Amino acid sequence: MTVSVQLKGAIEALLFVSDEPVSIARIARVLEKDEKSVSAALRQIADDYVAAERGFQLREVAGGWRFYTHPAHHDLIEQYVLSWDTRKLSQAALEALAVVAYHQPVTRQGINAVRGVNSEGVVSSLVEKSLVREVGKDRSQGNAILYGTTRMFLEKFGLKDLGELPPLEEFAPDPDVENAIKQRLHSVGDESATQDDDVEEID
Amino acid sequence: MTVSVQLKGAIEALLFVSDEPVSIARIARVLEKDEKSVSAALRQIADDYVAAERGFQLREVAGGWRFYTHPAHHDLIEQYVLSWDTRKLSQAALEALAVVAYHQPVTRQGINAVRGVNSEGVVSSLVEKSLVREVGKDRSQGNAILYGTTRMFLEKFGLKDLGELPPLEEFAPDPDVENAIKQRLHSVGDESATQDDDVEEID
Amino acid sequence: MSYRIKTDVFEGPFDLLLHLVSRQKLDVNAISITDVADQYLEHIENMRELDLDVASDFLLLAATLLEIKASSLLPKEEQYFGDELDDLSPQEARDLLIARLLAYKQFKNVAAELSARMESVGRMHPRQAGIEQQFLGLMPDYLEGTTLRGLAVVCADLMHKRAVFLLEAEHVASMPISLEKHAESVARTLRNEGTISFHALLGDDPDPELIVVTFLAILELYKRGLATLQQDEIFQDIVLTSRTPDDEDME
Repeated sequence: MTVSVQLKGAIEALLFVSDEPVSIARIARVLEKDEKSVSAALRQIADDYVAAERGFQLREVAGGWRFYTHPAHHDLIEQYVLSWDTRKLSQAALEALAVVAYHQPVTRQGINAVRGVNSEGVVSSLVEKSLVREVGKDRSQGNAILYGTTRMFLEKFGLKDLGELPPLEEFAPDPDVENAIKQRLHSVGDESATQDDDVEEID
Repeated sequence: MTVSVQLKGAIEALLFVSDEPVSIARIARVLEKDEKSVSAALRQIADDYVAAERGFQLREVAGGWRFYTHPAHHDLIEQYVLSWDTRKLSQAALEALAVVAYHQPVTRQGINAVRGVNSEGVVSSLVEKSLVREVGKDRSQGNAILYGTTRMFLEKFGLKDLGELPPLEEFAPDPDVENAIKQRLHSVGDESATQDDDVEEID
Repeated sequence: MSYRIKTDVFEGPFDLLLHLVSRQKLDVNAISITDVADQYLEHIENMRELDLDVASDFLLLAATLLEIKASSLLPKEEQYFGDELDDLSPQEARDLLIARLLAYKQFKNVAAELSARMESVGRMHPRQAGIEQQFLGLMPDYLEGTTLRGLAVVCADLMHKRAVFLLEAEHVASMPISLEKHAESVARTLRNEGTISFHALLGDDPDPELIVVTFLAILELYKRGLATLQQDEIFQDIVLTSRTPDDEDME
């Protein structure tokens, strides 16, 4: 599909002044073009930059397209601009975020259950960082608030949509770990099954 | 003069995240290059965009170099900007704005203290929207930036000056609520005081 | 005011339990609270100076272990919940714990992947320079619908919240609830009532300090053989039942 230089230029100009990903539908509407040609143009623009080894790139993320600098220049930019976005998430926040991402919509209770620890503070901080938001209430659980991920989450993690999350199955503990946990929690336990009578003994 | 693709990329990345013209001297300093090669690279980049009929350009203006959208697309951009939804301020942004309005000049730390949560992102977004600006530094707090409201803020609310803000006392919490809190705290104190007698009983 | 437990090392009881399991065999059925405490304290010593947050983690672990232990102890006590209560056998309790540890490990793994992703995406900086001066006038009015009075109300509300927070914080700092006194008061209530739930002990709208100290108190009573504990599911209410200690159980 040939794409006119004019169309590419127009799309570039629009994206240039946008501070969030812009959907193909939106661009098509503003330009009065069909989505197919817009989509083709976007891909060509992205390819142009790669071919010319530009310092910036066009990426599809969170349901739209947005300009980003090339990762090769990260160190440079980090010393040049004072950014507050580069703080890492804590391990606790990452765990809670992972539970929300894969189990959404999920209540705080649901997050707690997986992590085995109260996640209230962590969830609040994720909401404050706009990575997680309230998406509804669970009527069956006394109207507990249900949480889901935001568009900002998709952006920060470079996902086009939630379907791009790596499948959870891939992260199941490998059989060695599983066996180790089973054995170490079990082996003595099996023995102690016979000790049921003197459980009181231990304190 | 031949200019390396790497140097061009680095300059592009730097300018990409800047919203004001950047001087050749500054770029040279950040990249640890001599001004002559930086200048040559800038010109080449600008020429690249013209040759490829990109939707943006690199222009030298007073004070340095900056990215601009190509004037050919300005009607389109106007239309596009007009089509933006009125994005209302988030509750978090509104809170931070209220704190700045009434407590200015105030540091980020001060805003955090009143809101009880981290307000970094929110303050940055208010600065971006020209509702809040840096008004100085607090020497007693390690030169923390002090924030105040902008002229645009006054204009939006039709205020001549900050003295015209409605006095906060009008909105002070209901005295009943305050009494209830005091009482509750008081009674907890009493309770533990009466228990002083049987400290020895346990242990 | 939120109460948050976080340490540099462990992110809760499952994390800690995983760590302990990775080092040695753990007999869940015959869990020894004191043994785990010893191991944990040893770990803390090796780590750095004692940190309240870290100590809290131990409490959470103790709670998890107690839940399992209680489920193996309680069936011998009177079954006031009747037949509906589907008590877990020690074997089932172990299986449940293993399943939950494995599920937790899975999320710990995926969290690491997400972290790596976030870091690599973080190396690309989005353009947010915004529009040129000439278009600024066309920008939407972000303050549309916001009134000056609205702004004042927001600010007054915040200051009120802060005042309440400071009052409470002051109270916590100046008059901490003593564990001994509180444990005694819980013991007295329990003697009178026979059976009482953790939530009933806390009353309406308890502050975090009261929750923590009450929890410590019931652990203390359990340890002294003055109460038995039952919790059907993690995060569910804990039921305390008064127990007359045998002589040998007493100090």
